[in-house]
Amino acid sequence: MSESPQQPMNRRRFLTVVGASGAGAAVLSGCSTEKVQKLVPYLVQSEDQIPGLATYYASTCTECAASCGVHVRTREGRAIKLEGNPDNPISRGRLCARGQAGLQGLYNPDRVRTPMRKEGGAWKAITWDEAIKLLAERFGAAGAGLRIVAGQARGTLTGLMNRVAQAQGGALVRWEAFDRDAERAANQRTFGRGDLATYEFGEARYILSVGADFLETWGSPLEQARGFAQSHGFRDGAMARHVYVGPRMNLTAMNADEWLAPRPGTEVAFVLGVAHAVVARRGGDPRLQAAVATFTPGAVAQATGLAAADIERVAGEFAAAAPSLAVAGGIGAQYPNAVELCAAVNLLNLAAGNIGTTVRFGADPDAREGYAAIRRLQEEMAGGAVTAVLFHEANPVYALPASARFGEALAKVPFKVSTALVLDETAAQCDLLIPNHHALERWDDAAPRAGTFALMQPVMQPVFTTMHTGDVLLKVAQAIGGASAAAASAPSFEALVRATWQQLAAAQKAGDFEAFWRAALQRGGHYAAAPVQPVSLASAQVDATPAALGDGEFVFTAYPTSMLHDGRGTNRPWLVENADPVTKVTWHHWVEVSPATAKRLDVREGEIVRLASAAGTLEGPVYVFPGIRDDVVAVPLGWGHTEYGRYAAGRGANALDLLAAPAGPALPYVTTVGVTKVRNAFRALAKTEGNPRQLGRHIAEAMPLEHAAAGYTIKQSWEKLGNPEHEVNTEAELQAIEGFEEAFAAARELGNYAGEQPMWGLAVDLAKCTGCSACVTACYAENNIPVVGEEEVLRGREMTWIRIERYWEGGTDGQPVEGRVVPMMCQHCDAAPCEPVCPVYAAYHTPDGLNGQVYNRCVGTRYCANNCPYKVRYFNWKAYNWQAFPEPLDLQLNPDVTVRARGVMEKCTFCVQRIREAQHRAKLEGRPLRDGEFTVACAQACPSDALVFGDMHDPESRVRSLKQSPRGYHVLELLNVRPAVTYLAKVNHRPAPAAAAGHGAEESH
Amino acid sequence: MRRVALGGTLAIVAGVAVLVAAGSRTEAAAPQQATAPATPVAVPWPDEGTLKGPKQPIYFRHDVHATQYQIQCQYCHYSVAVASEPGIPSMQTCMGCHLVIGGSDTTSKVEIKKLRDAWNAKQPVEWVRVHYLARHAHFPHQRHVAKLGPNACATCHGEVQRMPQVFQANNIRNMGWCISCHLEHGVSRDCTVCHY
Amino acid sequence: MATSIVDLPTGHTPYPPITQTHADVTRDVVGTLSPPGKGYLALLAAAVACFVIGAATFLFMVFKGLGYAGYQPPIFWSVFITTFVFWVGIGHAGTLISAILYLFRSPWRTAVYRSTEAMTVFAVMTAGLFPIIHIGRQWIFYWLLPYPNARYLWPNFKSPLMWDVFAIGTYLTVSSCFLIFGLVPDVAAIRDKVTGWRKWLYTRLAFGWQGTDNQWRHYSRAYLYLAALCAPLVLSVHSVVSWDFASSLIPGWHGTIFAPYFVAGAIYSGIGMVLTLLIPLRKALKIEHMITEYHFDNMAKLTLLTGTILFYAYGMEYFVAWYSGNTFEQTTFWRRAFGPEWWGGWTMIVCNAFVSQLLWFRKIRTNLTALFVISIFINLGMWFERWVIIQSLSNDFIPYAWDSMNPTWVDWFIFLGSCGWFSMWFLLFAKNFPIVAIQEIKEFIPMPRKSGAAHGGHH
Amino acid sequence: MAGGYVPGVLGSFAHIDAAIATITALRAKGHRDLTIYYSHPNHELEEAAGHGVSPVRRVTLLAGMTGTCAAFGMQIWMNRDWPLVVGGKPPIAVPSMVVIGFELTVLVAALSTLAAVVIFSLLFRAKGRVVYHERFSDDRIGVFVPATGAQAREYQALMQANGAVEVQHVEG
Repeated sequence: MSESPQQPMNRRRFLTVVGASGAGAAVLSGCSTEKVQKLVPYLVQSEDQIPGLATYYASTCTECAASCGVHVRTREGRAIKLEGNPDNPISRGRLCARGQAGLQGLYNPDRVRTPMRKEGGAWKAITWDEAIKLLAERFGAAGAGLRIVAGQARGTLTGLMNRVAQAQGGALVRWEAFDRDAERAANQRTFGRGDLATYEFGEARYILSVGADFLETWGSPLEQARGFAQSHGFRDGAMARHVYVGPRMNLTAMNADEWLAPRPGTEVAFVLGVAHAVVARRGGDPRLQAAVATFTPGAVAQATGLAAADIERVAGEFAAAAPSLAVAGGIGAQYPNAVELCAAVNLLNLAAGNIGTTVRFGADPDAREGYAAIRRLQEEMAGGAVTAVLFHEANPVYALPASARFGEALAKVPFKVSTALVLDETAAQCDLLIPNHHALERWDDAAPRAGTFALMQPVMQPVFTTMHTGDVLLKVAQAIGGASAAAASAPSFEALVRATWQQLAAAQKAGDFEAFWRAALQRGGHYAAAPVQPVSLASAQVDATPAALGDGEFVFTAYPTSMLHDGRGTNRPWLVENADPVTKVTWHHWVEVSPATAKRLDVREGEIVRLASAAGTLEGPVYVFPGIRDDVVAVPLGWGHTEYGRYAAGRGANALDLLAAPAGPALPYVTTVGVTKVRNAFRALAKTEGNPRQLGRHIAEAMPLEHAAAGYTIKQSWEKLGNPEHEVNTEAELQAIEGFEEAFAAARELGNYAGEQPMWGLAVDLAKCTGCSACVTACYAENNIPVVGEEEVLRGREMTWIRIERYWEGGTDGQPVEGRVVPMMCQHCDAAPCEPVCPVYAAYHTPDGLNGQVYNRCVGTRYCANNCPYKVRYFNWKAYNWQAFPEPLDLQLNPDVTVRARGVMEKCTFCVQRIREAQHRAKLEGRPLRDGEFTVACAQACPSDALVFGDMHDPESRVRSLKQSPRGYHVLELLNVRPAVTYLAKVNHRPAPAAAAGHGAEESH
Repeated sequence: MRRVALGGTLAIVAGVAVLVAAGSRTEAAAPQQATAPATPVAVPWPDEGTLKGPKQPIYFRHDVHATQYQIQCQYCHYSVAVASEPGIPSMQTCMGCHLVIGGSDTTSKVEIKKLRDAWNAKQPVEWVRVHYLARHAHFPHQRHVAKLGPNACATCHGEVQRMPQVFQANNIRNMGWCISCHLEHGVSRDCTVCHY
Repeated sequence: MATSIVDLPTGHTPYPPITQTHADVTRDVVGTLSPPGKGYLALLAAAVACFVIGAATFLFMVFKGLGYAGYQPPIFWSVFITTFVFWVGIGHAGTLISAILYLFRSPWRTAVYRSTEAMTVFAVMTAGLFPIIHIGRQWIFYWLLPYPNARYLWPNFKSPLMWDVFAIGTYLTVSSCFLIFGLVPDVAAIRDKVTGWRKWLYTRLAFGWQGTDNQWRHYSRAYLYLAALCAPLVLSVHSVVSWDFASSLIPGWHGTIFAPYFVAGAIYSGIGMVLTLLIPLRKALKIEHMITEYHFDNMAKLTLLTGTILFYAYGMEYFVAWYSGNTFEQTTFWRRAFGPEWWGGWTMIVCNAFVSQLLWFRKIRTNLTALFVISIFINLGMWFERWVIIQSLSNDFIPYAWDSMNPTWVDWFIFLGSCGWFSMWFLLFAKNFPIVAIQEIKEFIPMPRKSGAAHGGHH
Repeated sequence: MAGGYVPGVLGSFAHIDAAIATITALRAKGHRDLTIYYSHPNHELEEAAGHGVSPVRRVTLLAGMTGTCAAFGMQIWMNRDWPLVVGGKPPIAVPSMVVIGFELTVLVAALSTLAAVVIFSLLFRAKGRVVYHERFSDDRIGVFVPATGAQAREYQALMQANGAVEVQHVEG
């Protein structure tokens, strides 16, 4: 890329805008000698920016269609962290991993820095005036051939695009990868309305998910995770039951109490079987009864290959539970007959009386077609009917299967424009790039659902010389003149947004608009209740014949991961290195096969297999995975970018290549393939996991619901399950434990340790934790943790201060396989083994109970890390601090946290910088710290509120009460290192498989 | 013979004594006060680089502003009492006065003109930073001002109001400097109070 | 002037006849200092070359980061610490032979102790480099010393690594003093034989030694006390090193057996290295008549003893792991024998426990070729012992974090460099200083008497 | 023989009994200021020279004790100076001090012993420069007795009588 005449925002110019000494953050680290520093003052002091203090702006996340409300933490005019907006009904103050990583979209080093024009295959930077002039000509000339392809954008901008397109006689095509087309079609059929329902997971007592990965990408994951934690997290003696039905165990299935894997494509029959039981119990609409009449357990067992007993049990339980909830429509199980499946689930919900209670209509004003529309566009382009096309937040060239031939069709369009922030596959084929502002740099709004109006405001100066697409369109329309000018006339897009909100204010009967507007800015939008609309059965028609998948040996499913979504996350290092919650693989795609299949194909992990379908072939390293049917292979989506920046381009292969793109309402993500082993080909998987089994070491504990309800402790429960007694202490040990108390008390009387001190602690409720890894990304963002790259991860050098350990239980000799997760971070032990071994006191115990790590004192003997039983200390083997933050990513660095230099040890600090900040505030206000006044980054992010941080000396604190729960335990308690982190055991509906105590070596590997 | 043995031992004892005594606070530098001229006019004018401290793009005189015109530190360093960063005045703040004040004599006129030109060119002045700590040391100004009072600046910065050109009066980058003061006031010297 | 067999104090194995006069001894030993041949120079050049390679690699690592060595968390220590312990171990035989055997009045030490002591000092010099090489910020290694500083900070004396600093430091200082001290009278003897620049050099190095009654009087006392001080050092140093591991709680490290086990191992490896060096050396320097089969036989016996102790220790480790019922210990030892890195464990057991048992046979003990081969196995085995111990890190408490060791060229080049560094010093010493203790050999040769009656005044 | 030497008689002996006979004879004449050269430790000669036990041992003992105290003193003082809790242990934990205590004991003792040898060897040698012969470090025993004039001639005779290989009369 050549420099633009308007010289982009380089660091220097950035500083002149934001000013203040703190800017540039703590990039200079450890004990590096510092050059002459400059103090660059503000030209004009902005009253809401005080150097050294964080300013929060309310905005809206644009990383997926859920549109969660966020708070943007800014320092000296730089956005440094995204956090959930407590006022927002969707996020409720939490934020998922993808949302957190939005910052790396803002500061992505590969962003298109100026408008650019392709001349002779090479990109040339141009000025905005030139760009707008060019657009005006070509769009003006395009007439009816103008198409605007908009992704998730909804709200004022969509309206504007629509008007601009139609003014020319053209059309707006709205398409979003993973759009829930099948559900829309099914709702259209069953209830006669093509909008989506919202689901109240929080209220359901029984959740049946048929392929819907509601904790990962389907629907509004954050909100659903919160609801799931409410109902499924153990609370006063009860918890909902969750059954997942699908060919492979994804994160959602891993959190289910039961995972059923019927023959792929026969889920419809299964759902109707359940419905049959419900109808048998409750009766219902005759059409309904007729539709499910033939689906007796026996018949369903026949069709699905599941045990009739299981079906009967599940059906019975589902029918008994009220309210219950059935959901379908996840990408991973989107068969050619997806619509039938969703329709069947509609019937089931109807039969169970969930419509209106856990399934609510009327929240989604936004009925539309997605896949069908983009397919039509493809045909039009191929037919030469399209003369100019603009892509906005859409990357169909990548996100549609190659077999859809979208790229070839696109090549036929004479004038192609993209507003992409990063040069993606579609943009690469365009003639003109008009980079949009990032969501944090622009005015925008969205209406994720009826009653919820989300607002976006610029929280900082644009990092590069980009321009708001809305403004571009307005300027272009004016330049075109005529109908366009009339259709899109506003001084600026901001004015347009205000106009929209004026109407909204009027509609909401808000008196003073300015007040309404200010409130909206402060709260990140306007949140009103949406009335639930009653729906009635339009047609009970469902076709239960199994999906025709093809004649390949294996069923193949391409599924989205919670990190990369449809691949838009692949240029965010935080997401690429944040291990997949289920497989724990980073930086590359993989091919999941079951252990049995692996044996049959004679492949081991990392060996390359070739998958061949009717549509294409794909190679990839094998990942042997207990959570998948023997006749199924699966590959994650999001890899195999050919463009899209340094982190994404050329990484792995795109699973979509194996898929066909048939006509129909929705794109099926399942087909069949043949699998062959590629001889002598190997690629080590950069897993963050060593051994997948916990070898009976009581790391991730679980107890049956009955025991939890009865208030048993872990040890009692363990013995009740007929296991040998838990660790027992000898007299000597008990004395030693007492002795420790005294010694510790004595120790606390010297120097800084005297007097009353807080005692910081953390409680982790494994009954709530889903393993989604939002906390990991939050920690990366808060603590300037470097991303180390695939080679280093292969050497086990990832720096995740908090990591989610995933252990498999069962899966052998007929036991169902269970995935347990346990977030592992520094336990801040009172008797920390890491401390006494440090020769220079770099690791020591602070008066307020932290396990302090003083980077600048550390000489790097690494003894502390050796001696840490939890292995939560991370060493800067190389100068990661220089490698991991290419400009302008370094602008994201948190100025309150030292960026660690090469050769020093680092680890979770319990966000000591937050503790100190809060203490400063409290001290200035002359008051004691209040519980919950602040919290640590991981706890703050956790969608299911599984982590709770606080002062254990404060009798009122939440963490203290949690620590007293009978489910509470310390990992590796037998070492008596006195961790400050207490885990609350997971609660299972079935008795936990007895973990093999004692000698576990043969299990290892 | 005994005498000799004794002598040898004494020598060794002395050696050990040195080792232990060495620990005593040899480097606890007492705050040396800024040796700046008493009156603003006594300095070369303009600065020919004879003054201590780095030469600034504009010869801004703290002594004139703070002593002659009695402007409080916090008028310009506005966030020192509320935030960890003291803050430096925006160009607007400077112009607030210098729109009208054009300077008394030729040299001051020259310097103030520099400021006005910068303001008109919308180009902020890039001051050379005099006081800064290593990135791994966090110094919350607000806490120190709250404890030592609004005129505490001199404790570390020296008598800036008497400096024609600011220089580092004390070796604030020496940890011993912080510690000795923390010991004096009996406040915590726990490592993670400053290092995180 | 010929003299007959020395009569030794009763209870000692008969010392082989020395048919030499004092003059012969001096002549022979000074003879070893003759100008070096091509072979020697070639060896020296090779050693220096290795050292340079190692040094260059180290510099590369200092500037680019430890990451280029094969560290693979949770294995935060790797080849460097392995090699550190390896060299420290080797640095034990010397002081054992020169000090402890001196106190035990064991006659066979006299011929070999000088060379072993030199080896000791150089081995410890080599070992001392590794703690500095292996830390993350080598340029501030001195923070481990308790020196008054601007931060008012002191090191943490509770850390085994601090104990190490003091133990290694003391050991290096004292053993080099011991070596130099023992050298003084010999250097004086050489001074009185040579001419030219060497005369000038040795005159300085002899510190004005004349062998007067007064000098001898203090000297022999002091030598006795130094020996007495060194004796516990030999046992303490490697105990302290072993506590670097034993005082942690890593399964496979956290064992009370470690100190004795390490000391035995250290002496075992030390003697091993002595054999490796002396067998060729005595030929090269033509002193076969001074260092005879008799000496090797005795050293071999010492090897056998310590090797057998190791055998026991290995067995005991496994037994304790099994008997304790501690699942962590059990897993570690199970994997040590049958895990992915089984070969390391078995190399150690075969080379140390089994090979040493061959020395029960006198035929093998007195067959220098066999001894030499065995000594090579010993060196290999003892390096692997440390490797295996470090490897306990690869599978400790949290299975999720497990990984395996995987060294890179950086590790190997620096190891090579350490060998070069060590050989360089030893070669230089062998050609410039008496590799055999003149004065102590002479002690075994009775002064001639007018009466002619051989009336040895020894002990 | 250049001047500046202590005047006296230097006898060089090849036979130990001869040397001892001479030494005994001279000591019988009340000479405590003999200088005896020999190339390696020899008990007979040491006895003949009739010295007491070397005072080095006292130095070693005292120095060792000093080392111990220094080690513990240093650790206790430094731990108090900036108390930091590690692993829940009290800042001043005596067991952890033993190792360093031991090491410093040995270190200080050893170094002082060496120093003592140097000092004493200088302190108790005969005043002035005593003539020396290179073969004393090889296979000869030397006996030097300060004497002048008639006495010197007498001792010369004595040594020859006792079978000195070579006798040298050193004039002042």
